Amino acid sequence: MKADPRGVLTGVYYIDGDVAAGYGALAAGCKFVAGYPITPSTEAFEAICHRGPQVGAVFIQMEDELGSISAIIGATWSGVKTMTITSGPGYSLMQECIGFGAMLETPFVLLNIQRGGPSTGVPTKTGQADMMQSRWGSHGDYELIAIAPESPQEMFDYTIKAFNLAEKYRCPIMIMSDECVGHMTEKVVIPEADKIEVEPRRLYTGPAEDYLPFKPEPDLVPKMAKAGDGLKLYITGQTHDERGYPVKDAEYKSKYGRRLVDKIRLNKDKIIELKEEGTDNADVIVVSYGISSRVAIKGVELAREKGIKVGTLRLVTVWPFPDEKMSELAKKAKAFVVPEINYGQVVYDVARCAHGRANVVLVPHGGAGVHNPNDIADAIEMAAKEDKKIEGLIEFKTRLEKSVFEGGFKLKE
Amino acid sequence: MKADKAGVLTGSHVLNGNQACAEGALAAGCRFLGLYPIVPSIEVSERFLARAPEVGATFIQMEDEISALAAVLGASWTGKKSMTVTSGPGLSLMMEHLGLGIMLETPCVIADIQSVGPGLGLPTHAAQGDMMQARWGSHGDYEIVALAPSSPQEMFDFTIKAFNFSERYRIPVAIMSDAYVAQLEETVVIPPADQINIETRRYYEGAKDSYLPFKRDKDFVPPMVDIGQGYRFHVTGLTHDDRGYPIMFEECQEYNVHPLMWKVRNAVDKIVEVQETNTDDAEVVVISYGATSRAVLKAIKQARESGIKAGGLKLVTVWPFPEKRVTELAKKAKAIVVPEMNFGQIVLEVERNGYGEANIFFLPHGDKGAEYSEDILAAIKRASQTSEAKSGIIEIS
Amino acid sequence: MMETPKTDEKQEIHPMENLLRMDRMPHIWCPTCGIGLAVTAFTAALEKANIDPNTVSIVSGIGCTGRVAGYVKLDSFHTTHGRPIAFATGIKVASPKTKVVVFSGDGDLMAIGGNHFIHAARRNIDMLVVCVNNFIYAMTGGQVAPTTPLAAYATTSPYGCVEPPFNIPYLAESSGAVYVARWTTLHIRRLTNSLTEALQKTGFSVVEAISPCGMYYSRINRLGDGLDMMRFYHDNVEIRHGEDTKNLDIGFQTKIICGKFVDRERPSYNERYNQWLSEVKTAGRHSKGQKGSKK
Amino acid sequence: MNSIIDALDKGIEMAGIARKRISVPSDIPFDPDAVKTLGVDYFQIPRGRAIAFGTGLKLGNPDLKVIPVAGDLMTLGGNHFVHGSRRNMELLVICVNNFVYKNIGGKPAPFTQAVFSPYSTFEEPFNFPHLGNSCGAVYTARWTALHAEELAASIAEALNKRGLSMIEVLAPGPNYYRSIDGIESELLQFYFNNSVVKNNEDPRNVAITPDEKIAVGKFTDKERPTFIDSYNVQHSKMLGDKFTPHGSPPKVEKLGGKNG
Repeated sequence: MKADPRGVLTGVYYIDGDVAAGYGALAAGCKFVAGYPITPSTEAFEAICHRGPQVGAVFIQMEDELGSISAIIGATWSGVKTMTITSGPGYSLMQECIGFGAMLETPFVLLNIQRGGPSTGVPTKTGQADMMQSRWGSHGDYELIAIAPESPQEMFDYTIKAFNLAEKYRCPIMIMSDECVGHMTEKVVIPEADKIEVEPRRLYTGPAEDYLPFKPEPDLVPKMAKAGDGLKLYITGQTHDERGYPVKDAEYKSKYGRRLVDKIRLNKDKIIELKEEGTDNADVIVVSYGISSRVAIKGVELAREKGIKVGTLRLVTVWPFPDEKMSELAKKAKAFVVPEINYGQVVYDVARCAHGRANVVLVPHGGAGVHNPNDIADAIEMAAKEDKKIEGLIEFKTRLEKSVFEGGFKLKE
Repeated sequence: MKADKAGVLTGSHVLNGNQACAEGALAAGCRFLGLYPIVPSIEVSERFLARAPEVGATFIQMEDEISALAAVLGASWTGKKSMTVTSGPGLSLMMEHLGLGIMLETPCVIADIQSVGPGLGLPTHAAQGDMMQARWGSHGDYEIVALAPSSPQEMFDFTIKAFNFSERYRIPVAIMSDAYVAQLEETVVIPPADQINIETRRYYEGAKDSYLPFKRDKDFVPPMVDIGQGYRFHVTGLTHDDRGYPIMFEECQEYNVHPLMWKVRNAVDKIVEVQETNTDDAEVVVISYGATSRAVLKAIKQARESGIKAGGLKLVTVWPFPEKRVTELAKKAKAIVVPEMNFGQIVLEVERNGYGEANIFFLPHGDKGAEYSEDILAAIKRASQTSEAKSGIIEIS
Repeated sequence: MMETPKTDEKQEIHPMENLLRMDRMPHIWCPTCGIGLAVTAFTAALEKANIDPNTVSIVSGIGCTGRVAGYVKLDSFHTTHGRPIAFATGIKVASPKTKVVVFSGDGDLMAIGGNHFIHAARRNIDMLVVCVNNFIYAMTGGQVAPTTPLAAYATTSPYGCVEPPFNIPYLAESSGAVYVARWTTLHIRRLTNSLTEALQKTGFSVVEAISPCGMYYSRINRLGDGLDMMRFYHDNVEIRHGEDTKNLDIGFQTKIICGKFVDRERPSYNERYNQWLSEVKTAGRHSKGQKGSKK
Repeated sequence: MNSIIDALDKGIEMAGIARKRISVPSDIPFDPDAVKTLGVDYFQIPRGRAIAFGTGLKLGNPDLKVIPVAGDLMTLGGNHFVHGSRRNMELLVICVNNFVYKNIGGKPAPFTQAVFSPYSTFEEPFNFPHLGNSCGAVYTARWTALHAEELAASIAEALNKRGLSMIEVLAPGPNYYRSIDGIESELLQFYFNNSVVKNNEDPRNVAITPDEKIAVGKFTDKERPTFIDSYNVQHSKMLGDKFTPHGSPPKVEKLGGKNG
């Protein structure tokens, strides 16, 4: 299906990533946005407050993030496409309802503009430390999809993609962006509406009596319904059967709860999007995502100048994780270098899939800034020189760490 | 230091896991409980409340889990050891304040009685689906200590351990129990107070005007003070310097947050604890924790009887993960079996630390909850019979 | 009570130096902001009420006013968004002798923290809540707040606010607060007096301090700078002590009623708790819990 | 089927609203059969989020009539309640009050040894009608679960109000947040016997105190623009033709059968 031209602001713009995501949502047909102001994501919500009423989308600023996410799940069940926008602390508050959304197989998009953490941390500066949280943050077993854009243009494009994936797999989609991308102003091209593919909701159309809200189609995704159609929906966040009725026995957990994870795991190949360059004969492969992948470009260049064979693998979708691809690469390459703006998160999954065949080097960064490309280049060089197999993560000591802890560094008053 | 007699109910009692947890907390010197009732953790609060008047402990039932943990953090700064107790949905709500606890380096204990999730799940059925959440559920980087008891006795013992870790490293510590252990009634032996070792809070003892709330010692743990002593300190959830004043640039972020990792990562050898059964000559090692390790013991015994060299590794501390020991075992054994009451969480850590040295079999949540020793036995048999090396996790349906 | 700081005679000393963290000055607040005035009133009240500052804990949330804890030289906690009351509840219940003050903004206390506000009022936790109301989320750049008057502009209400604002005194009274007053930061002496009274009161006391926000609220709504707002307060504030709280709605640039509205007695949480404690101790109810019984 | 669901059934019938237009988000588990009989769409949502979830339902599809049934004494959801009232979101909130009061009308209640009383017994609960009224709810009422007729009539009346209506239903039970099936009938009967109808009483005076009988009845009935009204008016004013008002104007429906 093509996008509704009403929501598509065709043209060439010079806007920041937050605004681009807001425009992307409206282009994808999002009709309801509930948000709560939190730096650095507020611009995206503001863009929707400004444009939304002109294109038939409703917005509401709820009393807190718990309210925002509950409201968008409610609105999704009333039949519209929805999104909420937040950052670290708000994301933590939303965790209960993310699991709830996954349990109800509710399609919605959550835009998380990551900032420095933990706790209040550094609200105005960047971080990538919510990546594992997006995978594991809610209690119980569930799987969802997380996308990490690296530019304002991608913020626009991948927001649309996120809406499409949400509808396709009936699950919450996380756009795990960060402050750098969110506040980065670049050229964004918004195409004509008929060039934008939009996934319509998989609505049930059969007779009302026969509707089973959780009866899977062959791809394990059930058809969706909406309130007000006389289907007498019984939807519960408890473990439920195909009718949606709560079940009391543990056996149903394996019977019905299982599908929640399987519908993503078994459709993995269709979901995963990677950008790979020069990995075929590389000694060292730089695995990165989001803003770190842009910073890594320079680091890779520097390393290549030194004659090191470096390949890059960019995780556009971070979750589900490309296990098989990573294992395959581990057989070919000597080492993986993983720069991320945290003290080790996605790198654990890289190490897991390496199965001891390749060394794994983490280039950490605590947040509030991005990597120094020289650190990445040095890490690549170090990894290329190392011929032994080393167990455990190798944590690269960055220039920042050395200057803070070893260089007699004094914090300014 | 030894435990305060007032909280120790010395003797042998028949208690369920929840009640044992409350007794453990009181014995450890916990004097404040911030709670919000949620099945299946209610008996912890009930027991604590019933015993509070005679022990001299306080409690408050807050309006939700968010405020329950917030109150616990506040209470901890008054000098009282504090805890809260919850289950999955509540733990999800607590995630923001877990981060605050990390950032303010506030000792406290969170007991999570896991039930089936996600969403509302099956509130009365046991599961182990929050294991990764404890480690990764709050935004930003942090390290946590999480203990997984498998019996009421361990609920008692590990709760004391949890308080000791939290005081030692100034971090929130999670007790990751489950509905099965929580409801299980067994004999719990509570030793006399003078046989219980208690870690006291590490107080600052210098001059009042030179107190820096986040000045770290060699272990990266800053000494603490209580409120109302005239220190008039400031602490903030923002990235801060030694004085506790917010400074928001990248050097300070590094200065503030990296040591939060180090204080746990560097102490891994002191924190990590495992219990091993027949691992010396084992060809198949079963790695488990919490309620599942009960069924594992039974299965190992049966496997040995049928001639399979099976052994077990029980994780007392799930976080930090006993990486070295798992790698050693992977090198020795032919296969590792990981039964969990979820759809694959800790098995990922086992896979990471196995380095492809052994086949890894994963036995997910079954129909029988925690009592599935037969399935484990079958998995052990299959693992011992698979001779070719396979990469990745082999899931047993 | 308080030590006089030893200083060089030539050096000028801030009169509140022993209650402020001078090493953190200058503060982050914009010129013409009223939060500083509220802090001055609070520190003056603390001296006036004759309370030992060592026994006072101050808890703030997130936002411009949330930074107050960082500038006041008391045991001070800067916590998470919306949760200072919950954090302070923990302090008060665990350490009843501590005087607890929550100093935060309208967005923090009334929006995300609304639940803790009403519940703490219901429980009548003994604390003073100072709510600086500037009608907007200023720290994040001017978003609509639950106190933003109808039709006022904010960045997330670019076409005018569509939600009626909270009447904070009415909400506080209906949920059980024992002391409720409202002043603007122009009424610095009256505000100080109210804060002094509230500090001496046992129970949940709320003082709303309406403050100009020159950077966002006034700018977005073209109301001039802070001084213009002060003039507006001067011309449009009506002082009516004891006014029925339901008449205290604030519209966009309409009359603001200030004064002390509620001053009553209710048993505080700690009093009720202690009463319960003595009851169960005499009744021996606690022995019941020692059985390993299931429900 | 318990009395609250019964009253809902009757109330919807009396209000004459097509059942398919009604959605009931609740943190209290309803029996599937009861929902089938009611003929509405039902959502069991996380504790405390009924009103926030309902807000989304209503804004997503303004034609829906949303009845959040909030259990748990609105502890977790208190914030959504006060903000929903302030916004005047078009919802009918049924607040199930399962507090176990020690004394009513000067007499001790028969069931005070709650296994785990919702609030530790020394706490006081809210005066919900007053709280709702102070935040701007357009309709507040209180009944015990045994006031079947009155409760149903209140529901019917409130369903035709525009704005946030709140009906507090006293339904004490020892089962804290589990099910509204666990109503302790002896205690409920005691509440019923010790209640007195005080329609149009100032909500300020209807707090449940140990010494007085429980005031029940309708306390608030006023008109205020709803959130959607204000949203449409304000945006039409500012944007003119560029803005399409959200939702259709209210229409009166004919009395419908169970399945609309």
